[in-house]
Amino acid sequence: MKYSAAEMMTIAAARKIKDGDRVFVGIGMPNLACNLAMRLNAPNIEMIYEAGVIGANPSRLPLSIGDPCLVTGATSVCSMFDVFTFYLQRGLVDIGFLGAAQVDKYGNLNSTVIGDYDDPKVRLAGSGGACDIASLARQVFILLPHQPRRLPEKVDFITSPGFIGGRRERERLGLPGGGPTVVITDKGILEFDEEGEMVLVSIHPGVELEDVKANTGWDLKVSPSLTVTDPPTERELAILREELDPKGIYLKRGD
Amino acid sequence: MKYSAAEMMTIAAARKIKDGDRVFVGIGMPNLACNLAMRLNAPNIEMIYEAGVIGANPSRLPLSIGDPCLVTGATSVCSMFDVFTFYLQRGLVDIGFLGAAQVDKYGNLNSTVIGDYDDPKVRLAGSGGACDIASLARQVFILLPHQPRRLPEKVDFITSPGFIGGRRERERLGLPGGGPTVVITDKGILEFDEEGEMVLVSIHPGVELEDVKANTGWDLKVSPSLTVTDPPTERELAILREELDPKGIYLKRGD
Amino acid sequence: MMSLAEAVDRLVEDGDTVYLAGFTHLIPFAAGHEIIRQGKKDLTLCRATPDLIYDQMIAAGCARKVVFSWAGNPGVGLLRSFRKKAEAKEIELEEYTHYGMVARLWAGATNLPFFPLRSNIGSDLPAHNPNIKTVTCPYTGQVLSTVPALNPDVAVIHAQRADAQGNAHIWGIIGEQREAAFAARKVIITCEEIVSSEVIKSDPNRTLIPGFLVDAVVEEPWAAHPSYVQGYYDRDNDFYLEWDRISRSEEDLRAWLDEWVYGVSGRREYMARFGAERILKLRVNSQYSVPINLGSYR
Amino acid sequence: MMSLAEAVDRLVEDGDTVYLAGFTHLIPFAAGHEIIRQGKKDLTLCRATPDLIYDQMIAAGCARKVVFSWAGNPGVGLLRSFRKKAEAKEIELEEYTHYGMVARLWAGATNLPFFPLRSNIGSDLPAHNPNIKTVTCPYTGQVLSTVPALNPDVAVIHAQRADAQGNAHIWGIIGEQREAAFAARKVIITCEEIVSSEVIKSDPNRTLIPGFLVDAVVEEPWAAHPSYVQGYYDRDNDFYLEWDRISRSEEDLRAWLDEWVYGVSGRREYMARFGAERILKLRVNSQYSVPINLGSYR
Repeated sequence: MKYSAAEMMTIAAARKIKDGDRVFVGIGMPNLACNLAMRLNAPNIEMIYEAGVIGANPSRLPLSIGDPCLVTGATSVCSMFDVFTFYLQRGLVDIGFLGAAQVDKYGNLNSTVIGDYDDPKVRLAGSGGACDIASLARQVFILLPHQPRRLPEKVDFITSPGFIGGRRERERLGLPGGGPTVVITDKGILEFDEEGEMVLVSIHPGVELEDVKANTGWDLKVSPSLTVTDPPTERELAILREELDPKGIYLKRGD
Repeated sequence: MKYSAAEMMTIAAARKIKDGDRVFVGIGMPNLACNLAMRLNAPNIEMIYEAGVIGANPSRLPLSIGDPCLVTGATSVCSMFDVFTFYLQRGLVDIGFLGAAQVDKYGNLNSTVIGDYDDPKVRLAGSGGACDIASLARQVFILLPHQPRRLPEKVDFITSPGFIGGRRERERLGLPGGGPTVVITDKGILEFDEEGEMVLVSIHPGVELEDVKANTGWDLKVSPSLTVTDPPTERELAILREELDPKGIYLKRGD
Repeated sequence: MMSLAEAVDRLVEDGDTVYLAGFTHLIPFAAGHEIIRQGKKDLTLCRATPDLIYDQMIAAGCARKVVFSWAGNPGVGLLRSFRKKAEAKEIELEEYTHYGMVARLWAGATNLPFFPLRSNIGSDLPAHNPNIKTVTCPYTGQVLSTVPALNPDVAVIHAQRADAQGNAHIWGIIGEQREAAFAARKVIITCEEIVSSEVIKSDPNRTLIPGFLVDAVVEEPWAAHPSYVQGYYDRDNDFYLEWDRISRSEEDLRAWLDEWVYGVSGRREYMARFGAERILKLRVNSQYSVPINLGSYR
Repeated sequence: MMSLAEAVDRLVEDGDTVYLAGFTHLIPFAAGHEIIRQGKKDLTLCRATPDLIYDQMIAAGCARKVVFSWAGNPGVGLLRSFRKKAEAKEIELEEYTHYGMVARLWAGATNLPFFPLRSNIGSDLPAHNPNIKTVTCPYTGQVLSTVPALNPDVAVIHAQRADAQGNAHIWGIIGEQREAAFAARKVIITCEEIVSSEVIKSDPNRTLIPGFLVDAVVEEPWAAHPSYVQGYYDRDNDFYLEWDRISRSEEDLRAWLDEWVYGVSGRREYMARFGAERILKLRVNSQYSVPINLGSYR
């Protein structure tokens, strides 16, 4: 069965979610990954949205992070201030999903500017809740396409801290959250070693190691126990395509 | 028409409330004074209770500060934390009513202990919201019986700051609220001079100046323009007795 | 879902710091009585307003320390057991203002180590409580008072309605219930009625406590008597007055505890003894909110 | 109660710091358009999420500065006018995280000069924003980041229902509306419907903004389009996509402003031009909350 790189990413992310996890969700791929996990490996996860929605139960695919379908039938809705203080800062979020324009080898994320902050080549949207999630969620899952310009050795601007200059630096700063635990790209899965540096631990089926390395902006570490990601199962793809994104709004199909 | 000292106090307090004032209310006399003012000189006051009730419209005489009759039909109800932050600290309370076991000549209030804090003769209830009201309300109205032990030169313990050691000391500490503006006793009405010291400005009908001075714990200043308090009008007494406290729960009758 | 006896047995340990929440409204008396019945001791009892429930727990010997801001019998006078043991130094006291107490819980609930507030300064309280400190504003240079975060071991909250997962709707005076639940390590919810999740989800803005914080959910009607539950029953003001008389003498107090706490197995028996007449006296007529439309989005 | 044109004329001045509140939900587009129509300028536009409304106001030349945390077209991409003027340095930017922005408003709403938070540290944001500072916890010695209070000159809030005094019920995503109203010196409420005070008072826990804070109350149905109002109408996602196309060219953008902002007298005409078909497309079916019983206490 054919599948797209986006489908592989979504499915790989879903598999990393444990039952009972409280997940701070964005729209698009993270939302699909959570919904997929709920139908398979993690029926009891709790989805929290930065708009202040706890335990969303959307009747349709939400098109924005504040979609009204997230509210109707949700367990609880609070203010933005409350979601950042009572939930995120309180340590109640197990997993925060983040994407970014750039991620560097220590898992630092840039969604602010390409180029110099005061004279940018591209002015991006800025942190939003990303820096807060990166600082406060127990784990951060990063999703992004695997391209050299998206994965530079050093980001142009640290919007959201990963391990900054290494795991010890994050510890020294006393950030409550544990930092990034996994990066899922269209080419593979990366984790962080004891220094806080990204290590390739799994390659998606059909991808060459050289291709991954060539598309990373630094000399990428590779795990001695590198594996190949299990391809999507029929069940995973069926749920994704038939139940979660039947119109293919978020995910291109592989067939 | 005869009236009691408690009725005189309540009516004198009601007259001091201006239309449109937002009043932080306790039960008993302050509640009666506000309700009386609403029916006479200040129809548009807003009653705020430390329980988090804004714009209460009680259908019966509330017997506690958190009486359910304060909620049904109120304009807004919020948490205690919110009433102290969004309302009181925000500066939205024009008048806070306070009583105390002791009040001294600078308007400092004690509701914590009689005697030494660590070895008290009498352990009282403590601050509750009193210190917060004294610190944050724009004006504080103090109601208490006129007795030497209630009005010592120096309170045993400052639970709630008036002018501390004088008006300049309060200013130096940067307390946002303006401090006490009036003390209403069963003998007269007292205000604060430019030093922040209590001055007798009005004597209730039938009370002798010597009696007031003898019942004050220090050499009480008397205003050169000392007046006699207007006695309760028939209308004031009628509303108080017939509408607000028909069972005489809070106020003894003068007849 | 479990019985209150089981919840208290499992979740409250000797020496714990506990917070029975509720400002005048929804005071979890049933849980307090169960704690007395199970003989829990050396507790640090935290509440802005100790109220009768802590006076009873103090009288019964549960408390080592009381952390509070106003220790009175609301609308009546002082708390006699509290006062007697405090004056005899048989319980330790730690004292704040109301704002200070709820700010401590709020900081605990939101994982801030402290909360800055514009009160306390000028009062003698900070001189007698080393936990009240100051911080300088990095923008204005102003000195603000601070209180430290409070994180109880156990919070008990009584709610009007909750689902079986503990998602709780609370209305009327909402006091410091939400802060207590978020600040505590363990949470017991008692409620007037367990309802279906659909009722809770029909009005998510009303859900002040999410079920995933909750360790035990107990359906316990009349659990707040002699305090009240908005829309369910009235405050038993007579008992607040009666307590002032009962707690005057050690003998009457023991007799009361024997009859109404030790002498019953739980709230059901307590209410049965309480009798139909007084139950009927506290009933309230209905007055419903105008519903909101959440909309069905497809 | 007055017209929106009158409210904006009276309460918004050139050079003001304004906060049009609402996270995705209840965005006060009608008020933003009225501000454009009246040619207000040199405004400091504050919003966590500038969204299309600030992109339109920036395009129309109202803004001198933008204070924000996420300047995107939600679910679509970037904001082209914002980005163009930011890159050309024609508007000044002051940037926070979402938590930082709402914490600034919260501090402003509660008269705290600053708010301490456990974010920002480790980010490059503080190095580029001197308003982000630090404070040391007096209990733990930990260094926390701080943001300063934000007190806008004017806040505009769109609510589902309010009474004539401005007491406002808001439900669904409540964003930062309440904080904005309490933080601002002047408050404009627009609402889908003015209701009797009895409706508001039937559910006081729902009243997030008390009328005494409010300087103008305006009944303005559909004032939030193309954003949505929970229970009243859906989000016009098509327009969010369309804006991405319109704002690509200066010509299309001018033509759009001419037709939909300058070319109408107010929201009623805007909706008339918008047409019945699209209005019907955004309608939602009803789904009501289960009412609560407040009780009648006598």
